[in-house]
Amino acid sequence: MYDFVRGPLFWASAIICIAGLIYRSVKLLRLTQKKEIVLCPVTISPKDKPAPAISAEERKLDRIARFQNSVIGQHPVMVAVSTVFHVCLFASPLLLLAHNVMLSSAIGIRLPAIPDGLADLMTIFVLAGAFFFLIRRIAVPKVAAISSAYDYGVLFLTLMPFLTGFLAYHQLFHYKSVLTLHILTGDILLIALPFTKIGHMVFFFFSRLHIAGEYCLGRGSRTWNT
Amino acid sequence: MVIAEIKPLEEIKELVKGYKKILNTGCGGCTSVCLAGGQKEVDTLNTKLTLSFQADHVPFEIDGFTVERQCEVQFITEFDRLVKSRKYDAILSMACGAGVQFLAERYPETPVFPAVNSTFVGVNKDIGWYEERCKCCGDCVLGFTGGICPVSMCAKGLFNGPCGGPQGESCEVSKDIPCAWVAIYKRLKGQNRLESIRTIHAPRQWRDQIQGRIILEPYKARYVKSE
Amino acid sequence: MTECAKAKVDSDTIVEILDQKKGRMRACLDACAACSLCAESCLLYREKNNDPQYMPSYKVINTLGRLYRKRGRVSREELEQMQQLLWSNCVLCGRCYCPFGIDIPNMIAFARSILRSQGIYGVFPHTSGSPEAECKEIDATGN
Amino acid sequence: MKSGSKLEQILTGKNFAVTGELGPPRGADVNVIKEKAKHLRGMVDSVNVTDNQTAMVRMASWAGSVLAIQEGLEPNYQMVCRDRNRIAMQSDILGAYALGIRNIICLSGDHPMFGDHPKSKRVFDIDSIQLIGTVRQMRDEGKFLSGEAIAVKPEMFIGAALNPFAEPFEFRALRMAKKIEAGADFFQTQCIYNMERFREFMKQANDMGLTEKAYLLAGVTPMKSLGMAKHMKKNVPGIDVPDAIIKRLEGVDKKQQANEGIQIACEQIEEFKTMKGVSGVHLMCIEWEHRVPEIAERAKLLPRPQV
Repeated sequence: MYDFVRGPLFWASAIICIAGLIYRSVKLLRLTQKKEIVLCPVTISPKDKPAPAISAEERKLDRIARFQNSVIGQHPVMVAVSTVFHVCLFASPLLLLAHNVMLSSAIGIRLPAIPDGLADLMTIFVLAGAFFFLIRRIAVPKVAAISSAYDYGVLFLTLMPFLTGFLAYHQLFHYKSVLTLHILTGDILLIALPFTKIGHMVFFFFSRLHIAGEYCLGRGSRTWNT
Repeated sequence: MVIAEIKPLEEIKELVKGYKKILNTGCGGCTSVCLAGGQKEVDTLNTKLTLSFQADHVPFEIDGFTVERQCEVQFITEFDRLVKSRKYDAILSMACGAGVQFLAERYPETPVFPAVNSTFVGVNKDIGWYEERCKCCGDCVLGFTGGICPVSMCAKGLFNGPCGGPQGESCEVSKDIPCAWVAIYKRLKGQNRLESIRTIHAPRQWRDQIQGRIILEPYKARYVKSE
Repeated sequence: MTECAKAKVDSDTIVEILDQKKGRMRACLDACAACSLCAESCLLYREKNNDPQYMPSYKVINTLGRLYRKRGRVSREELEQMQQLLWSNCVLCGRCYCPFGIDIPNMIAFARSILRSQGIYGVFPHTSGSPEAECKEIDATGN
Repeated sequence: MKSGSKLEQILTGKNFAVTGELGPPRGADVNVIKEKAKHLRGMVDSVNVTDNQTAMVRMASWAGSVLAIQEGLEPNYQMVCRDRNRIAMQSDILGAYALGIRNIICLSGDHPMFGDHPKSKRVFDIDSIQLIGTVRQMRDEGKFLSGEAIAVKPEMFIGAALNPFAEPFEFRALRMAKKIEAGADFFQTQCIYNMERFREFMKQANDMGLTEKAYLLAGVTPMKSLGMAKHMKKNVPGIDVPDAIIKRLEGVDKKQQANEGIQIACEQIEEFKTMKGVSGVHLMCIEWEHRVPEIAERAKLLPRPQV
């Protein structure tokens, strides 16, 4: 079992994951098209006085007001927790020394590794974040109103490899079983990544950066086909 | 929809100067859609005003509340409870001129100030780009002008254009504005309907000279005073 | 509209319309993490005392989301519940915020068009919903 | 006779008419008009008195017209639609007639944006074609636009403007037809430099029979200098200056440019005299009134017929 989840299943799920993410990205690209940004003069009349320059003070006020009323200003805890959660979610498995040693021996490439202590801390952050999300789902009415079993399932799916990884690292319970479970749940997460709502990772970068709209963070150079 | 533009902060400050407790009202209709007076703009403006008066060491308190539309009684009554309980010195409205006046009419004892300039009836060309298309003149001529409005698109509002001024296909006032009548001519020619501008269109009976009022036919019995 | 026609739901037409924008709408629905950060951007959510039924994601998940999930096989009653969410609970001001950039207003508009295909129209306080009903009401006032 | 004005008599008498231009001053100084009139008297049959040209505030055109009469000139009272509504316009027409004005030219007017009050509210209650129709209705039917009767009808000879060089070219003759249908008796064209296009336009107008229904005076503005030619080509709306004119001015010494400009104008006038459908010329010598006698002389337009 251990060898299977570590060997063939891992490679299969890794390939499925990467292929799935590429598939999602291509699909989004094909669902959208390049948007031609038409340039137009700001003032129509040559005799229109140019708008009075906005003072540095007002610009500053504007920045503060925008910030305070943005999602960061309005939900600082939520934004902070999810940022840390997402960073750790990616960084800890990718940069974990043990993972990289295995990767290196298998295909000869490796990413820079971080100290185990830091990875452990990151894992704790992920678990804490997941716990925060769970409590939020249960206790905050607006979140509870839109939470389905699927949402809990995905949260569980995301959490499991980290929980088992944490247990394995600290050698709690039966090491080999926990490790097998860790790899198995990791493989399942990899497979699930492109095909569940975790795929929002692709959508986020695509939509917020490229699709024109009020909240677009990039140039907004694309638009949906219809 | 009605396109509006938020007034400069200094002007709004000047309007509400001296009033200590203010309600800023947003509109979920047109001004929301054109990013001028929706809930987000209410929040942002309130923050700016608060910080700005704070810096001036002027006591100032402002609440924000946004309703569906300020041009309908059933929605502006939403403000009643707030206005009654909080006893505001003044009200700011981020709706178009119609909404501002409707609020002022509902709360005649409270000064109501506009926070946006209603500019025109237009279209959403692209995100953050609006263009005028209608002057609400009350007597639509689009039928004979190929769907291009000479009242709002021609700088002179001519009914028997084009004048002698077009520079190429641009209006005489700016090369950045297409001549409406050149466009009308081209469209009608393409539709084989040039006849409709070969005839003289008589001076029109302007309907936008006094306050407009429309009562739909089925409702006439309900509202119209019998002579 | 007769009672008989009213009781029927034409699922084939719903599916046909759903398929027209399937790629885009599914991508958007799938991307929703149900995080609820869209809530406060809705003026109605705040106006109605933070009632979750006014939250943009709630409105989409329970209308368009449900239509896709059930592949158009919904009952008349369900459509009427959606009518509430899509018209009474949304003014389509187009200002919903989504951290993932999901275009919620577009999805609401699309869901509205699906309901219209089933003869379900906007609900206005002074009418019972459909233009036919409005006509009837006007007739009833003696015009 | 519709109004019996000198211009009308000359045109109906099949004489080649010459009109000039007299812009009222940006001030109340009568001497400016007297000075300009001195050069124009006897050289032209009537003068256009412009109505706040290029949307710059100037002395009222009816007042300028009356001053022109006092100086022995017949005015073509210009009226634009930009600044007055139909009430003011009809009232001014009555006033102008009462003061002895017999020719009126109905124009849209330059947009306020070009003038010294770019943000003033534009009126354009009625447009130029509707104004032509209004004057015709007042004269022929003795009725105001409202349909109510006028006690003494203002009998005006009605003029209109014509720009054969503006887009859409194919529509320009049709627009002339519309103005004739509305009641235009004579036309003055925009300054002509592109003779080829003008010939083309005249052919169209002749073929449509328009020149039999109204008189057409060809607009001529002699170039004062190469700079003026370049400026007009680049900046003045609705004016078509072909490169050939620029080249010809470039070809002569700077001091000779004015002379060359007048030469070009004279050649044009010679052609207009024989061109089918052209009944005269409209000389627009903007702020160059003192050269009008010379131009009239060299173009063999003198002496003017007495009526």
